[in-house]
Amino acid sequence: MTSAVQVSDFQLSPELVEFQQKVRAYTQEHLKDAARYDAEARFPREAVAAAAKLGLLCTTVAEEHGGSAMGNLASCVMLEEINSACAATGVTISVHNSLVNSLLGKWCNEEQKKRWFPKMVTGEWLGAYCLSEAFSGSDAAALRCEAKKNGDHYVMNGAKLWITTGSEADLFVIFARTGEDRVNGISAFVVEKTWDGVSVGKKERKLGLRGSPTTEIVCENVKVPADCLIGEEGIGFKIALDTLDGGRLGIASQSLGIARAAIDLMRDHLGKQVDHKGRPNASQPDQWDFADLASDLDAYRFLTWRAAVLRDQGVRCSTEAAMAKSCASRLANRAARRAVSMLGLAGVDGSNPAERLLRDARITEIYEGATDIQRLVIARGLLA
Amino acid sequence: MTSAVQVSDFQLSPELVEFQQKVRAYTQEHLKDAARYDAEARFPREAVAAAAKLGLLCTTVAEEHGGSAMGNLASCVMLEEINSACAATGVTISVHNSLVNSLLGKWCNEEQKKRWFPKMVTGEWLGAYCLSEAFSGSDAAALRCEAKKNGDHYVMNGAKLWITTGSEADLFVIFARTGEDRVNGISAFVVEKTWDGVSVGKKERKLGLRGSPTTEIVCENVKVPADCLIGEEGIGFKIALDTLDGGRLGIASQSLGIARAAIDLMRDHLGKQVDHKGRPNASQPDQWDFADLASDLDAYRFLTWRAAVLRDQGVRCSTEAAMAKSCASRLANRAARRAVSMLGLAGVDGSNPAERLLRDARITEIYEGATDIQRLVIARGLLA
Amino acid sequence: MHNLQLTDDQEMVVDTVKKFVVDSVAPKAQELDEHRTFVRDWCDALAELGVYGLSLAEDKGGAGMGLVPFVAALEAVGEHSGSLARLWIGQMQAVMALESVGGDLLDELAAGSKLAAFIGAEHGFTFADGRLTGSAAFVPAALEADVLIVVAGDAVVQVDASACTRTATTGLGLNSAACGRVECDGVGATELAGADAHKAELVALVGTAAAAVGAGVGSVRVGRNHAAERIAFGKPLLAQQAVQRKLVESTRRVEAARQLTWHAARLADLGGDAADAAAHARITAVDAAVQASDEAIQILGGYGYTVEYHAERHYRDAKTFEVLDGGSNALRDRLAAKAFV
Amino acid sequence: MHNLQLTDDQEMVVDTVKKFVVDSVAPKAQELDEHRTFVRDWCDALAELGVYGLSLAEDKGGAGMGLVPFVAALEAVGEHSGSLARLWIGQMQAVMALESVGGDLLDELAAGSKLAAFIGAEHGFTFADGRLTGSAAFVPAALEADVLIVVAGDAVVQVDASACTRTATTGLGLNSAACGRVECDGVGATELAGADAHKAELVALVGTAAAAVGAGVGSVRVGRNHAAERIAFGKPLLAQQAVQRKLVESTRRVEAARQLTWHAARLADLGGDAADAAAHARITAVDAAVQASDEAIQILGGYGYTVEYHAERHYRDAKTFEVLDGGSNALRDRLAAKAFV
Repeated sequence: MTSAVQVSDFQLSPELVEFQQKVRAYTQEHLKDAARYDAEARFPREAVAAAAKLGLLCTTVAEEHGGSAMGNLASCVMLEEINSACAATGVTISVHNSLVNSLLGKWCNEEQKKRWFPKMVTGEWLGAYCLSEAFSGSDAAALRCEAKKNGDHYVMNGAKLWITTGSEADLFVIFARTGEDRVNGISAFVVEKTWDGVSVGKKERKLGLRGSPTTEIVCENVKVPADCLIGEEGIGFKIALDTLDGGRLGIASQSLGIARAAIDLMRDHLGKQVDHKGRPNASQPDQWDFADLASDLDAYRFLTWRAAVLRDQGVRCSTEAAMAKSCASRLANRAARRAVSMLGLAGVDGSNPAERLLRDARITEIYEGATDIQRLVIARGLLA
Repeated sequence: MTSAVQVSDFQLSPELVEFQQKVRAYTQEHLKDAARYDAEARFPREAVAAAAKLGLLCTTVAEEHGGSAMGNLASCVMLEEINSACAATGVTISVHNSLVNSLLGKWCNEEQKKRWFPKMVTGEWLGAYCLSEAFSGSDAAALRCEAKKNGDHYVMNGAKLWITTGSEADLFVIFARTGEDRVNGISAFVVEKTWDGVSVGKKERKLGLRGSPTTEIVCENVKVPADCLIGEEGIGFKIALDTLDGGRLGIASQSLGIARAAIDLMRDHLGKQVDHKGRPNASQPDQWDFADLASDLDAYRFLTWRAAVLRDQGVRCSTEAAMAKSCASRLANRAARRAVSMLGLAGVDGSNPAERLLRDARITEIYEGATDIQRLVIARGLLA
Repeated sequence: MHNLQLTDDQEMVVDTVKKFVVDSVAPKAQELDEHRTFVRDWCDALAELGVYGLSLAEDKGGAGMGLVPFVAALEAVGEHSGSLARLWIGQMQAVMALESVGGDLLDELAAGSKLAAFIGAEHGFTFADGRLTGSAAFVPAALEADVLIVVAGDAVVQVDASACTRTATTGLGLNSAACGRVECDGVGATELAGADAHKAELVALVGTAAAAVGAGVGSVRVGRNHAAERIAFGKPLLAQQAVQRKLVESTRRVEAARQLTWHAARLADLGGDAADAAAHARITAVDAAVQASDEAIQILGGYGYTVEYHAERHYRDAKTFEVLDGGSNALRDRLAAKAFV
Repeated sequence: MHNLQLTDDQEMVVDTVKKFVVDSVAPKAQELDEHRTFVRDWCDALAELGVYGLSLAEDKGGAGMGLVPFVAALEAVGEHSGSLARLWIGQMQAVMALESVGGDLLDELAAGSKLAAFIGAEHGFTFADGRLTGSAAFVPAALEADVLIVVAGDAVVQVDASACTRTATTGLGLNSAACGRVECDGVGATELAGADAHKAELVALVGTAAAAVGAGVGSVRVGRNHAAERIAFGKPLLAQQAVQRKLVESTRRVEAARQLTWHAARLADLGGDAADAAAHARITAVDAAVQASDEAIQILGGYGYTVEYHAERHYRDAKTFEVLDGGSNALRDRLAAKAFV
């Protein structure tokens, strides 16, 4: 899955700039209702469908399977754009591409790919990634959901929690225990929504990202055909972690998008304050904070692109992806908080996106590996 | 002065990697006495001479004038290496290359270049950049030093303050007032150390960077030949600001070098703390801080390289250079402070470089444009 | 040893409020906030406890206890409901502004038979010829108040709430405090000659500080309790140094804010100029509350992001406190103007 | 109104110390620091003012005034000389550790006729069979002290300073405090049965907090004075909002640290457990001092980087305070261990 497009001297290639503009046009046309998705906790189905039409749900899929094979860097560029307008749409697309499609492409056999990709690349089906459980979040290997081999199938029992797109997805990648070993007893399966025993459990009511349904996915004696096992038994945790490197790039890009939106709000706010000669005369502390945040936005975008390029080149990028996610997600929160402060009452009264950005940003430090887990990955990587 | 070498996909070109290794070898051989330069406030003359021999004093000079024409990016790579070992040597070389040689190369006529470059590229002469005065620091255009035209020469009177390499330099670029207009009344001149009326004034006693002499340079009725005017009358301030963009890249790189040295100290400290199985078991908060700082080091290095590449391409990079300097210099201070905290008493008792790094780092937020000035430049650039 | 500064009488009042909060407010605060339900019952309960007149001079019918027990009790309220804390602050602003005026309105406000919304000078209302004009975004209690007390230039005026246009806003926080937009286009209003707008402002500063300290305390408690129960990597989350450090630092910041808050209240009660001290307390406490609630969310992870564990509510409320009454940055500017201009 | 908590007697002591500091310490502190000159005269002057026995019980020959006037006076010292503040802290640690022991040594220390260096438990000295073994990097007063008071496990021992190997270190800060490395390889020492190492530690915590508050105050003063005089862009630097904001924020943080410090001292004087409060004060104050001095350097620009304007000295001293006595991060870990383990 090598990207056809590159970063050279910190500039995107012309192909990527063109792609970026295409995505920007999409966001302007289709993501106007972000505030409403949030207020009504309504899944942005039409927006996701429109994205699918434009081929935005298949960026991490090879061309032979119907994908655009644009790769991780292109996905990052795309996700920053989308998330700057609507984080609920952004995470839906990020999970579909970075966690599900890229996993299927990398770890499934040809037959499996042919079975699922036709629906996944078109967005006819949406994907969800089911790793966390009630008692295993950061400590993912503590998962308890089990899949017992029984002839030509497995019997799966367990409940997965915090599943993004849970109630809207058609294809679930579910990590389940096939053996006792904490790490090597975990395997990955594809489970389809329509199968007997698969149900959507509790839907979370959340601080933000309310347009993206986060639900429990419950498996009760689900008969999972053996040919839905991904790769082989026991490599599930390895698959999960490898996939998360890519997922983290998606969340880093989401964070950049949210940060950018917050910084844009500040820019508008500061830009309006001029003296009688039209020169900026906004509060210096406000301007300085804006300058610091805008600098970090550029810096952490480079961190994100660097990791994406490595992943596109097939180089392991756990440390680099963790750096990108950790830095970008903290920036998103800092920027959104600062935007609210700077806008004052207009920052909290819902008359502009500031307060939504603050609520949406908060999840980026939590999901797909909380900040402290990113720091652990980085420290281990650098101290090794 | 287009760089022959590039950054592609966040990796230095093979040429630059080779150059980096050459510089690293130089630092290991010639900069072992950094602590002594500091303790004795002694100019690292031998170290600078050795750098000159390796061609490190002419990276911003065109080949036709005896330079290596490696450009700003290469200079940044070099300066990070040198400063990670000795900031006093680092700033000497940075000023010589980024402020003086690059200015001469860009703004002098051929005759002038032929006059000064032979001594400047070999390091036979060292250069100093004389902009600040007692009453004009951040507000550089308030300078009062004056140069009065008198036939075929100017008569220069005034005192310049905070001049890096002041007592050791042979060639001074001096900004002086040739007219009353605050900005357009400033011109740039080359003044040689040996001329009548040029003297070295007070030498500052400083918190750090003690191996680099910071002095006053006093001009009393100095007869400056008219052919030592750089460019034309009245463009001095424009030259000063343009040059500072490059200088700021040098200080950004110095900051990266100091930050890296501090982070390396932490890495050593944390790496030593292992459990009985050899796994890291250092304090989590220490490890997390280390991870955050190391991530920022990568991020702000990219900011610095990005600006350097732009400058090498002849694109104006004031905003980008200010981002690089502001972010990197704050990081250097944060990292050095954190290293001292982490090392505890060993961080303050002089038994390792931590306390020197803390003292050296502090200047990076002050000279060549204090942090608030960088923020002003960034905010203006982004709000324009 | 905590309440070094409270007399026995004061401590009794504070304990009574605490008991009410723990028994009645704590179990319902999150749910009512989620549904944006105004908490009139709680306002009435505070009235019954007689606390609206807590700091009011005895000769005006109050308890004359000063601000110290006010901040002590308010902290307990803020620990569980920022909305109720803010409603009490608004009522107290009205009461203390009117202390020097007296009269029936003061009696009604102190008794809690009328609910007030207070609109400060930062909204820039104007009053002329008996008419009040101006608008204010996001005024706590606005939608449910009986009377608005408005600072308009040098005047403090009262206006019948129903005479003003009031619009609900779907804001970030304080969802149970009936916050809304208020517009007055030449509405008839009555000047309250001699009313003390500065006193009202001081009440807002120390009150917000105390409420924010409470939010910080509540956040630390939520984070700590979760971390003690949650097992990860084979041991309670609370055994992780990084988690401990978050809680230690949050506690320390909240404690610094509390000491500043008590200092400001004591200073005011002794008749000193407590304006700077109160501003320091307010800025520090709100920042501490934002940080503590942010860290609590982080400790709770996915649970912290849901509306079931209080952390996200404290986070939203703390950020909302930050921008009310002109906001922390305007306070910083004012401290600067006072000291340096 | 500032010293709400001082009695007249206490205030007189504090004022006397302040006068001495302003008259004698302030003019010379920077120069002596630059030359790493030990300030014996100042130590003697403090002795003459009788302040080493300030907090010592009256029946032990002290003034029995508790820790509150100690922190008030120490703040004044710290504002001008971190080195002298640290020397006083060390002496006071020795005095208060020995309060429960009594005897000639206590009298001499309280009178200041002997100078002590105090080596805390964090250095891990061991004492057995009358012999003391261990080493400590960077002990204030080490090079000039007459006697070392050393915590060695459960014991507190005294040892003749001249019997130990003492080496000068060229450290980051506290250059006038004769800091040095101490090594004892089975040196003969005398146990001070009944000595209170915890009391000494509390003195170090609140004392360091107070000294750091002083460093913060001094830094703000230096920055403010420079900004008021310095003209840039046609007006005083102090007219720049960004400069004002730095000073406002430094002041606020220092004020928070001061309130924590006073709270801890009051609590201890009232017989409460002040360990956590003192730790909060110490961590907060040192951080505030580092930030305030860092900002002062920044406001002074090039001048701030020279050794002539005090800002850089406060910065070095504040960072040095941070790592002494085990350091702020170890304190954070201890607070965590106490609360969560």
